[in-house]
Amino acid sequence: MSEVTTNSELKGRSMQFDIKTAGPAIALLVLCVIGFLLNPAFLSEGNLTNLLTRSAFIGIIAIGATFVITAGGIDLSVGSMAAAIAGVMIIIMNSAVDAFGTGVATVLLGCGCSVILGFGAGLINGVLTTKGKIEAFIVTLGTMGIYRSLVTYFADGGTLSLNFDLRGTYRPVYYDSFLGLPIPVWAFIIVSVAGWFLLNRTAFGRYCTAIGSNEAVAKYSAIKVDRVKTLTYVIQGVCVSVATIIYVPRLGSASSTTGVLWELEAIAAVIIGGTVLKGGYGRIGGTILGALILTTIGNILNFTDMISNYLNGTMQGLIIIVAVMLQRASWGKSKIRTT
Amino acid sequence: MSEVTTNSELKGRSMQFDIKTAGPAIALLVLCVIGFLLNPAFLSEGNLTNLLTRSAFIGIIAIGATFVITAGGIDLSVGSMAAAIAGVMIIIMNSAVDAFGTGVATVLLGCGCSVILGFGAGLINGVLTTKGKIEAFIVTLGTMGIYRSLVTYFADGGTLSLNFDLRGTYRPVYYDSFLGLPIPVWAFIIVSVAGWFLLNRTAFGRYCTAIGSNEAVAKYSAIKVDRVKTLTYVIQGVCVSVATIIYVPRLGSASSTTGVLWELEAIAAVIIGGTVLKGGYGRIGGTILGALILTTIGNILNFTDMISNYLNGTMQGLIIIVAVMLQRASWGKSKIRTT
Amino acid sequence: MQKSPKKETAILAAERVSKSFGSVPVLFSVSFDIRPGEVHSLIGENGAGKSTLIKTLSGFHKPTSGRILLDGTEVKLPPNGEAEHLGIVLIHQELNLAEQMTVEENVFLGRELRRGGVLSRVEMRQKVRGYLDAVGLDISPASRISDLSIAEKQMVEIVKAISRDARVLIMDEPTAVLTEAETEIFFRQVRRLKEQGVAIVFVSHKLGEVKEISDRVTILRDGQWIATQDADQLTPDAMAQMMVGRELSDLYPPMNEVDFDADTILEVKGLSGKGIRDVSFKLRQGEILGFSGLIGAGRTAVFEAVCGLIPIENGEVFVAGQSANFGSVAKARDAGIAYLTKDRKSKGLLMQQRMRPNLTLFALNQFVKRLRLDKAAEEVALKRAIRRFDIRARDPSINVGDMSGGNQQKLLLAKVMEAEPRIVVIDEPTRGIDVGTKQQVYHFIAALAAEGVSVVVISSEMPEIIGLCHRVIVMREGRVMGSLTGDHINEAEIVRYAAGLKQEEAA
Amino acid sequence: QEKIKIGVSYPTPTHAWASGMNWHAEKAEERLEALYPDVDLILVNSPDPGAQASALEDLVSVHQIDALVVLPFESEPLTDPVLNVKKSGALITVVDRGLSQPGIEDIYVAGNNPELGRVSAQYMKTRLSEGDNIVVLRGIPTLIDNERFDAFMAEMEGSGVNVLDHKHANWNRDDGFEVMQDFLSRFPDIDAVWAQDDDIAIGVVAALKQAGRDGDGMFVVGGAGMKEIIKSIMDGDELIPVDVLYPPAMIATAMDVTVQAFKSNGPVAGRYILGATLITPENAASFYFPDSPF
Ligand SMILES: Nc1ncnc2c1ncn2[C@@H]1O[C@H](COP(=O)(O)OP(=O)(O)OP(=O)(O)O)[C@@H](O)[C@H]1O
Ligand SMILES: Nc1ncnc2c1ncn2[C@@H]1O[C@H](COP(=O)(O)OP(=O)(O)OP(=O)(O)O)[C@@H](O)[C@H]1O
Ligand SMILES: [Mg+2]
Ligand SMILES: [Mg+2]
Repeated sequence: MSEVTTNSELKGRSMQFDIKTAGPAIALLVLCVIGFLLNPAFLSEGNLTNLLTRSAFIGIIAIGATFVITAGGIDLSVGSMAAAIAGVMIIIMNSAVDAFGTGVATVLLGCGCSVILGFGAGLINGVLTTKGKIEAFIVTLGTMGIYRSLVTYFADGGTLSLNFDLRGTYRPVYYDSFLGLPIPVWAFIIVSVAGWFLLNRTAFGRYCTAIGSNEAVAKYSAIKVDRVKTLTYVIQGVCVSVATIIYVPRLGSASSTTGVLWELEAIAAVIIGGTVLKGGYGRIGGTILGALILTTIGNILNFTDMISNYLNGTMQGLIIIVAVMLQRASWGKSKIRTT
Repeated sequence: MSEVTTNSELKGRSMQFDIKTAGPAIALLVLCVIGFLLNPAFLSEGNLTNLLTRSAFIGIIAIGATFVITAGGIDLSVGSMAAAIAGVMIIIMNSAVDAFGTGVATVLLGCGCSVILGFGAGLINGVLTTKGKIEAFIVTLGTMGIYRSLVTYFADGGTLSLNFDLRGTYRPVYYDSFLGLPIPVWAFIIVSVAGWFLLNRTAFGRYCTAIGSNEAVAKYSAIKVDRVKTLTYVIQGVCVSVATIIYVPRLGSASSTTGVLWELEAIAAVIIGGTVLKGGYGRIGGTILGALILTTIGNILNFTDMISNYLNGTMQGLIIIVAVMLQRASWGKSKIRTT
Repeated sequence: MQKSPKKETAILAAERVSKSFGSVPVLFSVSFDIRPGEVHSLIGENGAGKSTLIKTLSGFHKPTSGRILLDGTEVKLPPNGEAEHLGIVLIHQELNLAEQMTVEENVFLGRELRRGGVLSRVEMRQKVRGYLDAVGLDISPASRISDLSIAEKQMVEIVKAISRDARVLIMDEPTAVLTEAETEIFFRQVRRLKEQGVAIVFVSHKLGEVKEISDRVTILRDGQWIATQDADQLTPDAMAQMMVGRELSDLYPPMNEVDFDADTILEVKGLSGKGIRDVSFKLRQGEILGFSGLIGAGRTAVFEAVCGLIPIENGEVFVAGQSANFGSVAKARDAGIAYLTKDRKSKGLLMQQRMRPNLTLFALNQFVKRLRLDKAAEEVALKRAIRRFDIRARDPSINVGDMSGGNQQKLLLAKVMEAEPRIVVIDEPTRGIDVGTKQQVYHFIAALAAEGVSVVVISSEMPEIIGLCHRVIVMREGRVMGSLTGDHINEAEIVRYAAGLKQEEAA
Repeated sequence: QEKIKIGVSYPTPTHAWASGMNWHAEKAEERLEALYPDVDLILVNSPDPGAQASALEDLVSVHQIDALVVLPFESEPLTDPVLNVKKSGALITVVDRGLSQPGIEDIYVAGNNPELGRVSAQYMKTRLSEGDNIVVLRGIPTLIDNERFDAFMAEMEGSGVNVLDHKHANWNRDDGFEVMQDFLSRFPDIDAVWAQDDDIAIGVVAALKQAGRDGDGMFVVGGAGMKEIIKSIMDGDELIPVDVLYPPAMIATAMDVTVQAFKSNGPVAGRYILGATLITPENAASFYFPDSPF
């Protein structure tokens, strides 16, 4: 008998899970239908590819943010961090041209530096939060300002541009495809799978959830809370650096306007996806959908001139709220308590 | 005996309380000393008055934010809300000139509308959060976009300007003084005292703290959780409208750049002041100091040309982090747990 | 007779351990030891220092002075539960589970099974299912903790503890919210572990259980070691006496009969909702009505529905003849009904706040004078409550979370009584309360009833129900199985109803 | 018959100058679409360079435009995206900010940023003498700001006028007000202010009036040609005696020229550089458009 009960309960669980996942998925589907109705070209291969490629930046960053938020933290610095990493990367690559030429070696050097910078920036956020015992909000608000102004400083107020020949070498990373999918989409897929695996299939993922759920419990379970929290910020940093690596070849430059408001977009993607802002419950799958939803909204608004351009923000805001509302409604009573 | 214990312990408490309050106060003091050393004109009466007057906007908004955050919420829409209210207020006053002339009546009408709008905007945020069961972060991120784009729409992308003669009538509200203090400073003082009283001396304040500490306990304690949470957003909205009422006469205009990033500044002021971002512990006094600290940092940076302009953001970020770090250190072990 | 602790046979021992929090001393030179294959119980009044002692023994607190010996050698235990690696496992008095995570995740938290860095989820789930079956808990390993009732959570804690390969298993009041049936299952597991040579420390205020399961018993009073004796030389009465330091008269007050024509003050008709099906009953003025049943029988749910905490799907509630399907707790409170939750940590008290705001939170509107909170009146109320309920906090300004469990419970009782209800529903009234105070609480309840207040007692402690209540309603799986009065209130009857062996014809 | 589709992409107006540009763009769209029924102009604005790149992609993939009029957010990041549009075969008109690679655009229409700085400095020199003090309020740190500022400083060099300090006021009235307040607290003697932009100038004037330091021949030079400023120049305001033109209507010029590329039988490709005229009370009337939002 117990067998039977357990089985049916497991089924109940997984069905419930499906409904939860369905929330953002349905929202995305509705958006796609609207897009198609507005303009059939929305579903053209070219547009879908553009859409996916564009989601890659925010998506990859948001996957990092899922870890931070699941563990009860927040990172406001990601947008500026991306700008600063892009800037430094460009400076390094440009100055490496003399030594290494304009070939793949220089690009790889740039990418390597990007990862190191992302790692370091994440580490700084993490250590200030855990060892410095300062609220993550304040730490990352501070580093947000710092990175933003550093990139302005490096660019002397203007724009840092990649050496023209290097751009040719690097360009395919954004613009080329592999097996029919653009490379940024592959990067997004790989980061997603890795993130999903890390959050759902490793002890580390469970520790993130436990810390976000109840830090005292996590501590009493002999989890190294500070280390795990710091690591979430490091993961976030590395995600930012990966996003930057595929961002730089797109525009070949960085300036103080690079990545403005990405932090809010990333956090919004995470929460639209169903992760709880106060921590303790994270969903990578939802985050991916969240990123797609946000990009699709922007895409659809470019598709129609029915609405005054000035009201784009209004539409965006309304759609986000409605999408989340629909989604929460379908969770019904089994919704996660955030207290 | 129990009498004695209680008394001596109360003393211990209040001393501890002093240390907590001291954190932001010391940070502010240090900043002032730095300002004076950089340029003695920093302590001139004119500059101090400017500084206080300038803090009034962020300060008044941050007092509202203290309620929202203490009750476990967050409001990202305040900056855009201020811009939208300012815009609508100007439109209303301009069009009321025909009917009511350019006298005090029209200004009062504008102020009345401002309060109604603030109230309504707060109510919308509150109801969507509580009844709509959407995370406050998403709701207010959505309304932030909506209000911002509405003001752009009303201003047609440009600037809404107050009727020239009305500006003359309204001007004193920003520029005049009463008993030696500019009117915005008086507004700040009044809102502060009212906020302090409400948070520390009324049942409502207690309810906010209880909800932020543990929503389930609050519910089981017969607190109307949804109503109290909604009210915190309404208070926030009214604070924004008061800030707007003293903002408009300053330059007599509103545009889509009005109030950009005020939300982050307000939240930063609240947290620098010692309020806990996850709720359950709020300090109006700290918030006031937090607002003063933020304004002082900006002011000091305008007082020196030692640092490249481009690095203002870096200095700002560093100072905020260091200020909070110092403050947390002096809390020592008696720090509030946020788990 | 007192045995001197034999160090050579003890796995873990405390030697002359003292502990102070700041300047407040809590333990005074206490010695305590645990041997393999024995159950050593630790008893004492609320605030005596039991929890503090065992936290010191498992590394969560550092002793201020004295030594901890592991296998006869002095050790400094690592903090934060890392002593688990040494085989010392502690179940905290306050539930220590991550609410948003599943049972399986919680049971293995911090020591997940993995293969090549990947979680072996299937294996873990199977193991957890095995443990759950062993303790007879019918929930899925994939259930979220937040969806469980508090008793189920306690069972999960127990599962978590027995799943660890402990040499020393220390349990702080694991049975406080368990019914006798569940306690029996739990004891079976304890005996099994004991046979495997695990050393077990058991803290409880249920002295009957202590007598049943223990080999040795140590008694603490006011942070001082009083005695360590073999359990078979002690009776519950003797234990109580040593704990309290005086002779205890009758635990239960004499029962006043309810006026037979007393008014019906609360009537519930055909109530249905989540976890409750067609529940009807009446409560008269001045009556003490007991609710009995197994874990998850729906007793709590009935009164949460009555008080507006969970939605009513069907049925009606009448208070003093008036229809009263309350939509909110505030309305219920204003109508004179107060509900005292058994989940004091997550629903009862604000753990990060001090006593005063907690005490007055439920009835805060009574402390408002001309829009302001009357702090002086609050202070008076606190003094009164401390006296009335004998709340002992050595440092009255500490956060409630740092008070001893029993004293938290007393504060919670005081909090609910501040509203001066006409009907008070007490869920597990003596959860974690020592015998001495229990007696006070029982007399308090009887006195309330004598004043004409109607009291509903939901309890898992059968003697409490039998000794205190005028009438008992037994529930099972969300239904009322029957109602017992007078001489019919006895253990055998209650168990028959609770187990579903007997059901009253629906009236 | 297939319509001629022309995409017009520019940054979302977030300050008055840009809103003026937006106004002129919309006016031009109305006018041109009425004039040529077979021309469809599609106006898109974007809040940041990334979004603008996305918008360009969408114009190609969805609307299949025949020509693009683009005012790039920034030159560098948009060079590649515009190049991609060019590769789709569209005619490219670049407005105001040049791309970082030559030869992509067919038509170039722009104001003259260095000239704006230079003209402002020349005027300053006519009013000030050696030993006089000025302060500078700059815009948002960008290439444009640098070009204006560098040209200004180069022109001022050797004049003996002291530039006390320069801070970014982000082309924003509030920042202009606060930065000027602090300059006034800091420097007891300021003879003139270069605000570079009319929005900043408005904030500066408010601060001067508040501090009561708006007399004694003190003056402020802004830039762009906001209608309120031009009005006050016409009225002979002492505080803002002149303005330097940087016309938002250049987008309309660009749209006209682009449409002509399809309609005219004369050649239109080439570079159109508009002057940075000094607006004085004498010529102000010809730059005054009371209906424009700017
Ligand atoms: N972290 C702490 N800070 C300050 N005082 C504390 C702390 N922890 C416990 N105490 C105090 O130590 C005393 C003993 O508490 P302890 O929890 O050990 O009692 P107990 O015997 O377990 O009681 P109960 O049966 O009620 O659980 C109490 O007065 C309590 O207030
Ligand atoms: N059959 C059921 N289906 C769904 N939910 C149920 C069911 N039975 C109980 N519950 C829920 O599980 C919880 C446990 O029920 P409740 O707390 O009322 O039982 P109890 O008799 O008080 O037992 P316990 O002592 O275990 O708390 C309640 O929140 C109730 O809503
Ligand atoms: Mg205890
Ligand atoms: Mg058109």
